[in-house]
Amino acid sequence: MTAGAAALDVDGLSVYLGGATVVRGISLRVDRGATVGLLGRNGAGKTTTLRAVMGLVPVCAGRVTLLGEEVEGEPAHWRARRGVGYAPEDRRMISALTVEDNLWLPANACGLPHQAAAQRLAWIFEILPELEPLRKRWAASLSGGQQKIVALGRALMAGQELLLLDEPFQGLAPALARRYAEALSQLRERDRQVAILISESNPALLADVAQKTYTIERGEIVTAT
Amino acid sequence: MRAVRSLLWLAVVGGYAVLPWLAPSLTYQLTIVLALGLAALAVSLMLQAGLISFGHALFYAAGAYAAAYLGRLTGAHVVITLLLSSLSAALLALIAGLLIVRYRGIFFAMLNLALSMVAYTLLLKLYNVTGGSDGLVVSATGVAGYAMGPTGLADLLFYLALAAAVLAAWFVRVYLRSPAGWALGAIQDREIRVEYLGVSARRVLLVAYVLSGGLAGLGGAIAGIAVGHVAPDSAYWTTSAGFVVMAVLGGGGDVFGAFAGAALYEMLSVFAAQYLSSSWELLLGVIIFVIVRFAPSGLWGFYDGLWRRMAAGER
Amino acid sequence: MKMKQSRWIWGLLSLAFLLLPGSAMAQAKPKALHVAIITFFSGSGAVVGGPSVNAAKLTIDQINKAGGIDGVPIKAIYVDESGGPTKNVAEYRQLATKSDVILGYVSSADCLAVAPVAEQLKIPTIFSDCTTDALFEGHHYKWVFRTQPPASANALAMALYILKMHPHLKSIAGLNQDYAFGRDQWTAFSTAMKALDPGVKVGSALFARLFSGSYTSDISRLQSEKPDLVYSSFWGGDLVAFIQQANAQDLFGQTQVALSIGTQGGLQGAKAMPNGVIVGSEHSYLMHPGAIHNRRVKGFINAYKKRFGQYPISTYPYTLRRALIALRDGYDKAIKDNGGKWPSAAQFATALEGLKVRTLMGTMVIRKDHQATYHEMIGLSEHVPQYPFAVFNKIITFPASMIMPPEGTANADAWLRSLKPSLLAEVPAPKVYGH
Amino acid sequence: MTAIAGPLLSATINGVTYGATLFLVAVGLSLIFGVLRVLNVAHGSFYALGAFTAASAWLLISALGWPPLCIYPALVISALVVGVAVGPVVERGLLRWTFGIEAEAARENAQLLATYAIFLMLEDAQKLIWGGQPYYSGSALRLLGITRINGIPYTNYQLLLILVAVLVLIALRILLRGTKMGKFVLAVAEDPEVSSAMGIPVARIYTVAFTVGAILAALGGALASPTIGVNTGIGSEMIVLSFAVVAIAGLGQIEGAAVAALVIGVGHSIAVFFFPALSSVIPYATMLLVLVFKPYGLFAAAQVRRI
Repeated sequence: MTAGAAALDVDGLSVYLGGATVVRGISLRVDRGATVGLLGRNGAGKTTTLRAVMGLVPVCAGRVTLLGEEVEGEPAHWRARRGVGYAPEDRRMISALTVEDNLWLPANACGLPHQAAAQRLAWIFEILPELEPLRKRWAASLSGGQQKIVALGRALMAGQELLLLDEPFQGLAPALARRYAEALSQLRERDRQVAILISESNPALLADVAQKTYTIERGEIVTAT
Repeated sequence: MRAVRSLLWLAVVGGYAVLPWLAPSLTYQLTIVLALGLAALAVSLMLQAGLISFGHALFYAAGAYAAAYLGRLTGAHVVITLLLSSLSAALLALIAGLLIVRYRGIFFAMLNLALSMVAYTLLLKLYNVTGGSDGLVVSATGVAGYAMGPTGLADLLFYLALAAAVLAAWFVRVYLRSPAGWALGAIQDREIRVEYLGVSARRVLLVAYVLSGGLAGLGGAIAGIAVGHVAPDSAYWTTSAGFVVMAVLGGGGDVFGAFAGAALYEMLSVFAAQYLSSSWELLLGVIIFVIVRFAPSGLWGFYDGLWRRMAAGER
Repeated sequence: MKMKQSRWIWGLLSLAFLLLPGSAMAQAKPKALHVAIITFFSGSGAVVGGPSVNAAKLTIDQINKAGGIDGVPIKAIYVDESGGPTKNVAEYRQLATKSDVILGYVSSADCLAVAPVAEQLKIPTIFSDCTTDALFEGHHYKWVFRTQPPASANALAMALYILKMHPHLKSIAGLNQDYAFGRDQWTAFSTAMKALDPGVKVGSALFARLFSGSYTSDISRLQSEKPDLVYSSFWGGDLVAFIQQANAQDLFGQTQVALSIGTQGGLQGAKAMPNGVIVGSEHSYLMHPGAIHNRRVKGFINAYKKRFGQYPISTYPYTLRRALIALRDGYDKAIKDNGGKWPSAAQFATALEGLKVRTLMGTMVIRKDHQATYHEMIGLSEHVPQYPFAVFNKIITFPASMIMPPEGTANADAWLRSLKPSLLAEVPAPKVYGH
Repeated sequence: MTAIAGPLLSATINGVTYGATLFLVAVGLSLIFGVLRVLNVAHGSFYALGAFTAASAWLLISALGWPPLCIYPALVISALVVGVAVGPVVERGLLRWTFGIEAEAARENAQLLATYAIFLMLEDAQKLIWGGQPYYSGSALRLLGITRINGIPYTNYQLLLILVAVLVLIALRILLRGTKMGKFVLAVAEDPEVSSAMGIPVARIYTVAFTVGAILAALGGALASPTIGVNTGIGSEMIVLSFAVVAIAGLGQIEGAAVAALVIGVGHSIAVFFFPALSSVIPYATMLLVLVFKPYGLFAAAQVRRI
């Protein structure tokens, strides 16, 4: 890890998927402690960008640098162990496990010592107090909104350096969306080091949380503000 | 270029037709290759829709057993026996197909497997009807009212098989270029779009399945008469897997691929049996693996690619 | 072992052969007599293949060393029988292009399938081991011969022995292999039992899949029925597996077991065999301790043991040897009939009809219907200190005239049904040997 | 005991012992499918390799003059050796490339063919290593003696097989739900992508699951070896039987596989007792019926996969 480097630096990233180039020469930067928005319509390439950063889709050109380290070809689990947390848009709980097991998975998988993981979990419960009563429930039995919160908590478990949140507000009732945004700002207050990259299709929702916003259209960055 | 290719096919068929003259003792082997080729063609027809059948030996066996019963009951003309056997297999495919065309992917593969294994165990167990594991003798049948000698019958069968193979290949080619054939190919990855066009995917599949069953049955009947015997092994799952392998070896791209695959498979088994004694399956396994891994379009893909390159070079 | 040659090369060779004018016509003395020998080398039947091939090699070497057949040596190739009847028919067609005589076949299913093809291709074919009665029933083959007695003879001998030793037997049940041989054996045996003692109750008849190797369910099924006697015609690896599993499940302790060809499990079968099992066979050293005093048998056994390091204890070495001796004697006779000239295949086939063959332990006659006659022996298994496997005692030798279905029998079962209990009176007393 | 109840009890006991072996093999197949989503046609070969290795172990023990009771640990060791030697090689060396194929149909077809190719290779490998001769290690069946139930003797060895199958079932459940590794396996089975994003090394989990599946198949073969003639060809028989079990249970089901194995085992055995002619049709006919009415199996919801 290079001191002073950005949490995430994407340079000329292109992704070719299912016979088409989905992302074309994207460059973006997320500094430590910054919250950056990636704004675009459905199908613009937001999700693919986030997945490429996570290492879930193959990159055909360009560079991804995490915490000053170039990560070309490293698998997703390697990136997770470097402190990247990912909350996919469609939540993707492990339905065969309880909420608590879902939250523990990244900690165990990334080799966090038990003590540290327990502390981290307690910390997550402080930010997301609504999770605590759900710990023993089966993940599959939760509502979609609850699952979204669990997904954020799960991303926080591994994501001590960088959080990749894919359309976190998508499909949330307004009250729950407000609560989610509130949780994010709480997180900001308590941890000034963690970087966040949020994708979103509604500019109004991003305005409150992101200091910087890239707009993506048909796989290309068109504006950066 | 097209004309050259057509001429080449004519030469291939013509060359195959004179092989028994050059080497009479090969007649039997050459007939078997055609029979296997028909079964492989049947399997590759389903592969067009992206469906692997691990149970087509059912129809192959149905054709062979039908030939055995027909020979027993009536001593029918060999041409009639072949036609009726193929029809019986197609009828069986119709009945089975009504059920099977609802399934895709591994479920299609497994349901076919289950059906053929039920048939296999029944053939094995209904000793009084099917002869159990002993199987049945498929008796040679006379031609045009008078009985023929054994070599005459073998030659006749070879030319009948060749005619059947050419006809079947031509028919399948025409079918695949018809709207029904296009819809079959489209089922593989755009099934919903097929349905949007107002075409019932299940009906398209059912037609293909019945055609496929009939082809496999025809192959089975030819093999049954050529060998003179049929046993439950012909319905066992490894027989089905052999057809799949032939289809894949040949490449599903065109009808001739199936016959090329069958010829290669049979040649491999003969040569490997000579040089590798008991390890020909090992060789076959390695070859299948290499083809699936590195040349998924099979022999046909290789051949077609060659032509394409030549055509490109001409321009 | 070079078992197969390229069929393609053979195709070209036979083409060349056809182009040589007249070469196929004259019966010039060949350089060698090509014999294809078919038996099981792999799979569950492999228990029989090893000893068979050993005996064939030994016998052929002996014949060739003694000058061959009129100076022509026998050249054998050995082919694996496993793979089922369809595969064997296909293989037969290939062998027919390069063999003068085809010999062997253990499975009845294979014999039934191969016989019509042999007629079609006109190749003299001698079946050395299969026993199904159906082979010759309603068929008049010109090219097909069998040097092994049919299933009905073995079944009748077994029924006679059982009723002689257990006159108060009440019920029987059977476990047999589910194919021509197993079915034939059970039908013949149960028919003979009913004919000879109408009071015997015939219980369930189980048929297990050939070469399935696992019979624990079937054994329990038999045990729950508790018949006085369990009959089985298992052979080869199936027999070994059955003996081991029946042993473990204490079937032998619970009921009398009769194994119609119980010597055919080879060494492993004989080692696992408990005492007191009724076992049938036509002959073998194991079966007949008295035979060791026969000079010819002793010579064969010693030569075999010296060369292969084990006793020829199953039937197969003897049956294959018998077929090869019939082949030699048949050629000798055909040459004589042909005025000293080498015979055609048809002349050889004709010579086999009515041929008398002196075997290691008696005379075999090939009848006009191509079926050979031979005696059967039944005894009880017994472990003795001299050998690490079971040998036999209380042996009854049934002469061929007593147990063979008469020539031209169209239906062996009808013939068995026509037998009368009075036949039992003719059965000789068992011979007891002190070891 | 009435005339029916006695044989029925007997058939059930036999059926359960038969089902126990079937379960061991099928649950391995189910585990592999559940985690890797590969229908492993070569699974029957692992069973056969386990059986051959165990038969060789018996020969070795006899040759060395070791006490015969050594055979029981040797059976388990044989299974471990086979699974650990073959599983990772097959998964890493021969199957891994297929996971990169994107289109589902093309991937499934490539996997069916690749595993069939592996099946062919392993079949001949058996012949090359062990020859065509069958092996009989039936003595292990006798060493533990017999128990009479309702007057009919059963070998204690076969009753022990039931216990082993139950233990394996319980162990699998505990390992999967109670250990970190087990939870990783559950997560990968359900969603390999999200699992890797959480830091789970999916490729390694694949290898682990495949190896455990192979060990289970080999264990089935090793434990069955004393009760059968170990022969080339037992693998091709077993693979279709275990297909039948997992198809009935639903692909990827573990407890379901136990129930399905019992159904097939007892069904087969009852048929032996009451309709012997139909005994071998039972597994496939049941599979056919279940697939027709519940294509995803008795215990699987249409799309949700669990183990």
